[in-house]
Amino acid sequence: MMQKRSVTFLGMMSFLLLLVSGILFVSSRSIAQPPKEVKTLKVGSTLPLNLGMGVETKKMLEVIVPKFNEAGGLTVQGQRYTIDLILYDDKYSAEAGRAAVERLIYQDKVKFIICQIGSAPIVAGLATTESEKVMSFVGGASPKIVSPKNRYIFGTSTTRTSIPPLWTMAKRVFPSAKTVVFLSPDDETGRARANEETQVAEAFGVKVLQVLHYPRDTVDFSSIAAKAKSFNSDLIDYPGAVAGTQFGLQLKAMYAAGFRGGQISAITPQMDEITAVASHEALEGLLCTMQGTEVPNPYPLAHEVKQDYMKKYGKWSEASLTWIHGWFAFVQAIKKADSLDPEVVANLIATKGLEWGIPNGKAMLVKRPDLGNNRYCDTCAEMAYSQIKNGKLAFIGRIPLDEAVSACEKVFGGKWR
Amino acid sequence: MLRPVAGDERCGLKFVMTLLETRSLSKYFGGLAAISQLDLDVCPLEILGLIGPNGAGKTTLFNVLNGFQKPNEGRVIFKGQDITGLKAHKIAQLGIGRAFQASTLFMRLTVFDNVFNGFHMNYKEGGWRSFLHTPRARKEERNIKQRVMEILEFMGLAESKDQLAQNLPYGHQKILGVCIALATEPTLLLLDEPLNGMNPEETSTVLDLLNKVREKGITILLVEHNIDAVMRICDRIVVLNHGKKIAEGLPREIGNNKEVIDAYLGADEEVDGIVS
Amino acid sequence: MKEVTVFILFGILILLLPLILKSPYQMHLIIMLCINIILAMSFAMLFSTGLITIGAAAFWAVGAYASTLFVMNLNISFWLALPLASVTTGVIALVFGSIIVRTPGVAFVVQTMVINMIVVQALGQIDFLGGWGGILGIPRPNPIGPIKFVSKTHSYYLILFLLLLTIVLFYALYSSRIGRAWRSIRLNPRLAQTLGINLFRYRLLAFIIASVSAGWAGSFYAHYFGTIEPGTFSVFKSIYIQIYSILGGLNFYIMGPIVGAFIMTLMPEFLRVGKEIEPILTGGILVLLVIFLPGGILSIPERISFFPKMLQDASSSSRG
Amino acid sequence: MTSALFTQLLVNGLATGMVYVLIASGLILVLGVARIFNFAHGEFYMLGAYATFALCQVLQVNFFISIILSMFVVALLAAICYRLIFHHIRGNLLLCAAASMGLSMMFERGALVSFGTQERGLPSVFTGVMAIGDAALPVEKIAVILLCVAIMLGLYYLLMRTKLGKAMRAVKLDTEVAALQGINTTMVYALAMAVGCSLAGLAGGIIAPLFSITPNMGHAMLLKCFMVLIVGGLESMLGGVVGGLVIGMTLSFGYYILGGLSEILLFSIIGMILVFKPGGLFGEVVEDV
Repeated sequence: MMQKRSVTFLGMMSFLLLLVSGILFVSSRSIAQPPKEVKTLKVGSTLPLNLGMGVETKKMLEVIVPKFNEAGGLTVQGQRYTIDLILYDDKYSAEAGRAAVERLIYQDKVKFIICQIGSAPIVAGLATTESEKVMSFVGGASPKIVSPKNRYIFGTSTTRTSIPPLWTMAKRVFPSAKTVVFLSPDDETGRARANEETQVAEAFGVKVLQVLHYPRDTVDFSSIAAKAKSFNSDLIDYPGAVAGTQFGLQLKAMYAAGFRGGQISAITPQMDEITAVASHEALEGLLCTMQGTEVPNPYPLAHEVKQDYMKKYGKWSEASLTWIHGWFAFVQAIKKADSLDPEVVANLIATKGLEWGIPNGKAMLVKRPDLGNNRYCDTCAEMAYSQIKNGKLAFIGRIPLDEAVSACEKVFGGKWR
Repeated sequence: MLRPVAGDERCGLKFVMTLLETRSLSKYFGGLAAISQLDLDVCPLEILGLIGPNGAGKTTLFNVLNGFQKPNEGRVIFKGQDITGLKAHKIAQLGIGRAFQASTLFMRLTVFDNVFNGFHMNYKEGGWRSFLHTPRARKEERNIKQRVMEILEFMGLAESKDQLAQNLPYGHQKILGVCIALATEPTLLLLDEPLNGMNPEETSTVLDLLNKVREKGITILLVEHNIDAVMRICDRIVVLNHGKKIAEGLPREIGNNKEVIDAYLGADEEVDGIVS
Repeated sequence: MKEVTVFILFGILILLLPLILKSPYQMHLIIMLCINIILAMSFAMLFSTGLITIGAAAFWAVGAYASTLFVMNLNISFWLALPLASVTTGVIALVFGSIIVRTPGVAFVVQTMVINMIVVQALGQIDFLGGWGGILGIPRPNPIGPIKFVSKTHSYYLILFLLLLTIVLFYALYSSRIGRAWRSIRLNPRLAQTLGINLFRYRLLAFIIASVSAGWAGSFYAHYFGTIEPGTFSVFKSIYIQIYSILGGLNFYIMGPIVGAFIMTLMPEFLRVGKEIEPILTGGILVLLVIFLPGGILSIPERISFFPKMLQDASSSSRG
Repeated sequence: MTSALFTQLLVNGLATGMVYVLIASGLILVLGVARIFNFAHGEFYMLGAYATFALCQVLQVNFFISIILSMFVVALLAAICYRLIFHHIRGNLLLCAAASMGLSMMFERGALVSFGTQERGLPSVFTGVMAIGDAALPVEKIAVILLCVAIMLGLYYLLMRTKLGKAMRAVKLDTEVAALQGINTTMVYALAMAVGCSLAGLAGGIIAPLFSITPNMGHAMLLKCFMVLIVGGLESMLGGVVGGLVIGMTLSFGYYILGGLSEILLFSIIGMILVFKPGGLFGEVVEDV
């Protein structure tokens, strides 16, 4: 009994201590104020910090934003602003994402949100950002992001438009391919991507024999691979796959099942991760996109972000590039509109479009008439492609921005520019 | 249903209506017979003692009678109705109450609440009315609280009504168990070793109480190791050994029965232990 | 009479909360808190019969989806959809409940958990129910006169009403003979049976009522949040719901969930400054609370009275 | 379906199933003996995989030695967790569940923060393919099956033949009686926790060269294990074995025959078991009597 009581006492003390330190932690944040002559512009972001991609994106943003501020920040109508990036964890979930967005909008009074990743938190926050007229430049694959009802949200990732350029390249690399089997995760992204890729593949004259969905958390792909192999298609495509070891496991299983045909994927595999789980033979010949930092003669921006990232963290991670387009789009949009009023900025870029530079090259906002949306709301970008040769990505060519948009227009229909 | 009762002086009749009867009742545990082919009759308003050495199957018999366990063979008939294999709550609703051997109480409730919970079946108003707290339901609740106090006073626990059951002395816990069983207003009360661990003084108090309970019109089937007490209070005694009935009769007949004495002597005289 | 004064003051505070909290973000947290309280109370109701469920979120989901489908496909008013969704939840709870309520203990825990998984799978797999992407653009509750339910304040009063309704309903149940029967079952199922209590019927009743209350919380959630997706209703939400109840104090069926949900909903927001180590802090505090306050937050008053005694007999007592 | 394909799917299902068996047996052991519903079990699996990775890749230890070492690491960690946390609330199922949930939150995020975001993998230890008839079976799968069977036999020996195993079974049957017989129940609880969690850690080590190593790999595995418990029941190791194999086979053949619908098949099997055998195939339905 005695022991237990003293334990209780100690426990309550440590709990109090934790509380107090928490309060101090919070208050210390508000004490640190920036100098006055330069104004601060608050920009918000929510990232899934429980996943590698969220943490990497956070690390990259924490490199780019201070650098941007040091270089003079943002000048709007003669007034200089430094960017204060407020970043919260959305745990890739709707509930935490919504709470984070509400906090950004009402507590921190941000007018711009950038670089969100997960569809669930984005869609959950959509109701608030739209009604509060907060501009969002977000990633995420869900077609709901570019639905015509929305006015302030812009999809700045290329996931929705990367398929037609990919298949343009695929027809060059595998000219004789006639049939394809899709392997995609059983979640919203996987299903949406698979539907889209079916449309694209048929448009390129390749027959889709089967779409196989697997649960999102699958690690054992042997049986699915055996099934996929049994169709004996010319190609295997992996719509909506997550770049990481899971993708490597799929390639490994396909190889083990005896599949030796062509393989394509719209994602940029992280070579250090997939080579950790799959042998070089299993990866050989995969056609995939490539980060702008890895191509021969990268653009200056790509070179710069890679150098800065390595200076701060030592080790380079390609994953940090995938989701940061929103930041560059945001900066360009403010510069173009020369205004901090979301209403003005949103109207301008939704009607006039926007072109900006990302590490991969050039990107632009496009309309989505196929989804009934005649605003400039979605993003097309220059793409670099590679094939895996001997465990390494070997650059095979670029699809320039113009060609990418044309390919999209051809497949999905309507005028995108 | 009329059954012949051997040499029952108290009833004064050769044939009486039985309240509860079992016919060739058997219960096996993995091939081992806890009760085998048991015929037992309980007459109305009697106190029937059930004795036997450890492992004789007394507790199993109670579990079968009260519906905790289903018998493998045989019938249990209560008030002329076949209750074999009915669920425990159904049997309780028909009027068989049980007070447990170990102190099975609502330990974290007060004495009052223990007995109050026991009144579950005796509400006339339905759960719906009780939920809405209608005037009638509240009146009934007050009425029942009064009856709780009556029982507590009757059994001599009124003073400790606000104590937690777990804080009661052992003897009082046993009596509280009987109180809860009485709250169900049973016709037949199964008592599992109510005198276990009591000193002579407490024993005689409880025996008086049991007589008073019987006077209220409740038949008692009593399992007890304290042979003296059983001899004193019971109208009739049934002796079990290895799940079989080896003797039945008036207390003094049983006291002289050689088979009974053998059974007890063979059982190491250990009578206070816990029966499985 | 001191308690009554405190109670009235507290009531006024709650009613005037929208005037005190200016930030809609704080109102959002309070609204989510109210939903979590109802869910935790539904857990506590099953616990009051001795059953431990890790499937509360499943019935929350059923309520949310049923209400959404009624409003969006049948074009009926929210005010009709709310009770209809609750009834639907009740029917589904009856079906599941009559299968699983018979097996209490750990088996019940695992079964409710699997039911939760089945419900989430069904919501994700069936396209009619929105699939994994969920449903977007769920309309707000239909306006009643000038009250439009667009602002957080209006939503707050609506969920407050539902919460108070739940509390009153649950309180009436706990203080009725039904509640006493539940308590008997929880404290001693063996003894309860000999008192003529039908364990199955009473547990099933608790299961249905708990699910129905989760159902109307779900209906409100869908129309307040505007979007629903299956991931929200996963097993891990159910585990959180269980934790709300445990933290508050399991022996307090109404106050326990309120206090526990209050802490577990607001603490992660409070610790948001911790960025990626926030779950480590939340998890650590949870573990510490469970170890040092096993009776829940509400057992602090009992515990505090220990301290003087502890200092007193620090030298004398040696009982381990 | 050709017989070669059938053999392939069978071996595949067996390999996956045996991994489930390992983890689920640990869960059952912890639940049965220490009375802890361990939501952090999946995290011990994850830690086992990371420990094996660290030993194998960073310290260049032989694979088999590193899985054994990482088993001990996980066992030690589990025992420490038991002594620091669960010991204070032993016997209370709900409090233990809540505490283990907190532990799971800490471990998962702690792994992400301290081990980095890069997902890991180990090179295959057995790369060959074994031909049995027409079927080409990857040697690594067969090795997994053999390893798991050997570990389960070891566990059987531990539980049935050793003093510790007898003590554990006694404690599982009746803690008080066991304590009266002079068994140090605290020790037994802690050891049960250590053994149970080290089984998860071992499984993590065994799958490391087959699959990938990520901080959140535990969640999905834990949910699968709950399904195993539903199928096999919570009572016995035998239930865990059968449940694990049933789930493994269902998924293996299900994916081939039904593709993406196999999850539905899995859940309908589980639903049927819920209706007709609510305690699981090898579990007793314990009613409150």
